Amino acid sequence: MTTTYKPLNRDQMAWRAAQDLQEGAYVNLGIGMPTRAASYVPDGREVIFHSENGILGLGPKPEPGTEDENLIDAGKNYTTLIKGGVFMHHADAFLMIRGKHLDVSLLGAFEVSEAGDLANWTTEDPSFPPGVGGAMDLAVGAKEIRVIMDHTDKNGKPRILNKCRLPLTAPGCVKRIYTNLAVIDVTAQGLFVREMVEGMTLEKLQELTEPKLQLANDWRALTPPAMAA
Amino acid sequence: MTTTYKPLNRDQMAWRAAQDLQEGAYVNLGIGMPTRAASYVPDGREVIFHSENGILGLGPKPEPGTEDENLIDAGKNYTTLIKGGVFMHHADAFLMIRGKHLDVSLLGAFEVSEAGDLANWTTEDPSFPPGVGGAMDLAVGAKEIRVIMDHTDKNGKPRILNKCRLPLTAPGCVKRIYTNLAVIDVTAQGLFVREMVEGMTLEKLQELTEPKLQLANDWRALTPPAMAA
Amino acid sequence: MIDKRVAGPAEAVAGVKDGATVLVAGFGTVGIADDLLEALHEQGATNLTIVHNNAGNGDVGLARLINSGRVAKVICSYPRSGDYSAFLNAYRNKTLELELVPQGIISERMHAHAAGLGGFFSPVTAHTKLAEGKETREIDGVLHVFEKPLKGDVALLRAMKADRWGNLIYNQSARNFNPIMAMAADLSIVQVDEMVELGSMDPEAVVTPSIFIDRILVVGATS
Amino acid sequence: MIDKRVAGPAEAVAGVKDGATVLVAGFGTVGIADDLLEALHEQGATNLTIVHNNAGNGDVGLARLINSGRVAKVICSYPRSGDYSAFLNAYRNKTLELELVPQGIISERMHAHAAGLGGFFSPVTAHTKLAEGKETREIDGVLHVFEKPLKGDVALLRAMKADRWGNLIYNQSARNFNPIMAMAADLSIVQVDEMVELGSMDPEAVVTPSIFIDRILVVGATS
Repeated sequence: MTTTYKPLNRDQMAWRAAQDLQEGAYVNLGIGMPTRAASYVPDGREVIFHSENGILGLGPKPEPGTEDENLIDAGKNYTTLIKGGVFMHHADAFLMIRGKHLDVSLLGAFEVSEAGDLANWTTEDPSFPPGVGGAMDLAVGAKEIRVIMDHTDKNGKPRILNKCRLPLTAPGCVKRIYTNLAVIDVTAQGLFVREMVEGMTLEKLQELTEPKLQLANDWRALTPPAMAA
Repeated sequence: MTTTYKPLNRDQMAWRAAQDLQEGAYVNLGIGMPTRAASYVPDGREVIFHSENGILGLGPKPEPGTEDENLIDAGKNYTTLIKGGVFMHHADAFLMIRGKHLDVSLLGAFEVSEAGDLANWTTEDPSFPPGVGGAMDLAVGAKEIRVIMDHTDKNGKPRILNKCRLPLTAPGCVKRIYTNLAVIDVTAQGLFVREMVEGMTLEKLQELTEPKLQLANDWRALTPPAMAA
Repeated sequence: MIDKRVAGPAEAVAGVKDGATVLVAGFGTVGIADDLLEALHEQGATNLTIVHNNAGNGDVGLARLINSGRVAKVICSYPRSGDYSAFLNAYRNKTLELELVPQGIISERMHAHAAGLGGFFSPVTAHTKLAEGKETREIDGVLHVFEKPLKGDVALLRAMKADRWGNLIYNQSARNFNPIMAMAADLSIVQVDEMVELGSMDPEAVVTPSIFIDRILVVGATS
Repeated sequence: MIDKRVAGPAEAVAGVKDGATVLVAGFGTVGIADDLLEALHEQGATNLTIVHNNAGNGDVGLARLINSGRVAKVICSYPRSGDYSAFLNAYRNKTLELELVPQGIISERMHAHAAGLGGFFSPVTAHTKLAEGKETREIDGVLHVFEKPLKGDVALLRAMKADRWGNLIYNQSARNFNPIMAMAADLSIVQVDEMVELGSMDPEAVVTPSIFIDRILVVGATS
């Protein structure tokens, strides 16, 4: 029997992660796909986004022509400030991160282990200098760390592993993983599949995942709205 | 031969200490006599006074009737803010102190030793709880610590000692001592008398001082203007 | 819509537990959340550890909590300020423990907790009685003392203005310990004189960003 | 009368010594003192250690200093930002040393120096390669890494407005590392767009108090 399923595209993954951001939550979004989640917070929910470079209350991208050269986000893209937003210096921005003041940090990753170890800062390419940015601060800091990443690498190999192969960003920090195939919780009892895309089976998902997966009793289908890829 | 001299009163002592505060200096004045020095900065000199409770740019006492209940100094007296003055929180106020950002801290003292050890926080009266306030922070923090105190205690016993008898605030921190009789510098070569009140002799001053005093080659008379006691 | 305002004093301090560490902002009588302290008295939590620069004044606020036997320990820099008879009686009767900490070290220990640090070395108190029993280390030729982070279960704060998110600005020297205590407690409760519209504060001039504030009690300009 | 303004770029950076540690504020291309970096290039100091979040962009400012062989070491969190070819060439040629430090730890190490501390323990980097060779300690069940204070001989800063004492305010996210670097250097030099009268800034809203600033170079709003 052939399993037929359709992986989420990047906007659908961002949409799914955004649904879990609660009213009143203070959230840091990592550079790249996590940043897209800001666009998909359900209407009417106030979620306050934090940026490492000293902004609390990030708004949407500015309209073309209205960019302010002194207002950029951690990805160094132009951004805006919403009402109630404030500026602070770098040490205070990281005090917020490291001191467990943020409710959620949503990060990209290369690999996550069964124990919630996170590897997202270096692929150890010897021809380039390493860069860590705020990755390690974010990984130890927020009250809850969630990861958003493709379920497998470009060769189809698992990125959810028994142990990370790449150097760690921080051990045991990840609580939830959003992939293009599933939503998986990291618990002391192991990895629990909370949601899978339609057509996916636990058996097929397990083939794409190194550590043992368990299906949550109340698992459900992962069915985001259709979105242009 | 009887030595005839007249000790300075408290305002004259404050006046003398104020003469050494240079244009542009950032200065913390301890509670009590040191605070009086602010009134005697020579006209035209801009000296910026710091208060532990989060003020940089303390002004003079408010005119009666203009007091603001939210504007007090470290001694909990009403104060004012001069143009250019700013407010900060307690941790930043003490960052300024402890991080050697202040040029001068002018403190009261019970005792100072030959090595510049300072005792100014407790008399060890067992019937009262101890209090330290910002004394220890100030004693280690400023670029230069100066002390203003009566030369002897109320029984005429020296307060400049070989070793402090009271518990230390900080070791080896005091660089200059203003007393009602003299101005004395603490150096690696010992205590040097820079100024003495008129009629004072080194011999008489030595009788009132425990460690050995040396007279600076360029010593001069300590002659503040007349002031009501 | 986020709105951190509470209905009244009782709701403001609801849930403070016996044995809690309570950060009480203020210096002298300035910048103290008098109404929250009174509400805490009504609320009934006992066996409290209080972190404050001083140790109460007269028979109101912190002094009243002490007089009612609700304070087990005071962490402060200078108990002898104003009319501190409430503290003095309890201290002499040995019903209350005093931990004396230099004023700047209280602040920095709270900063350390706020910033997620495990402790720091400071030259303050080195070679003095207040360093007795503490770990020391020579760093660059200077003796340093190890200081642990100081965390509040609750902070009782006073600000001039808030918006519904909890962004705060203060009134002159009434700022004092408020911003640092706001950052250092699990539950930060602020008494404010005035509410303003979200977006009406200058985003460059907000002193305490809303992330540090959990509950707002509006007391009005008459307080 | 205190007036920290200097006559021009050369005077602004006069006296920076070979081997100096230079704190360079800015994040991406925002909040960087371009004119002071150019002036430092003219001034000629070499064998510099640069503390900056990134590692230069294009062939201006920090990148130009690197291309001219004047930088011995870069302490940064993320060299790979923008056109970092200047850094990359020097890195590959091994003419420049890299000390990689997490972004928040760079900031906090400067805060520690600014606050007169001897170092602190932080959970960041524990159990990772970046903790190799560093002292660690378990505190409350969590492994911490000891971090040393980070001090600049010089800081090169960029602000929006200054008064003659050196009180500063910034422009939105151009604030970034500027206030913390201003506090962490022996000699803090700021490039500002605009001078304002003493007393015209809101004393509640000044971000960098004048005590941290030594020299002001006014560049004008065109910069």
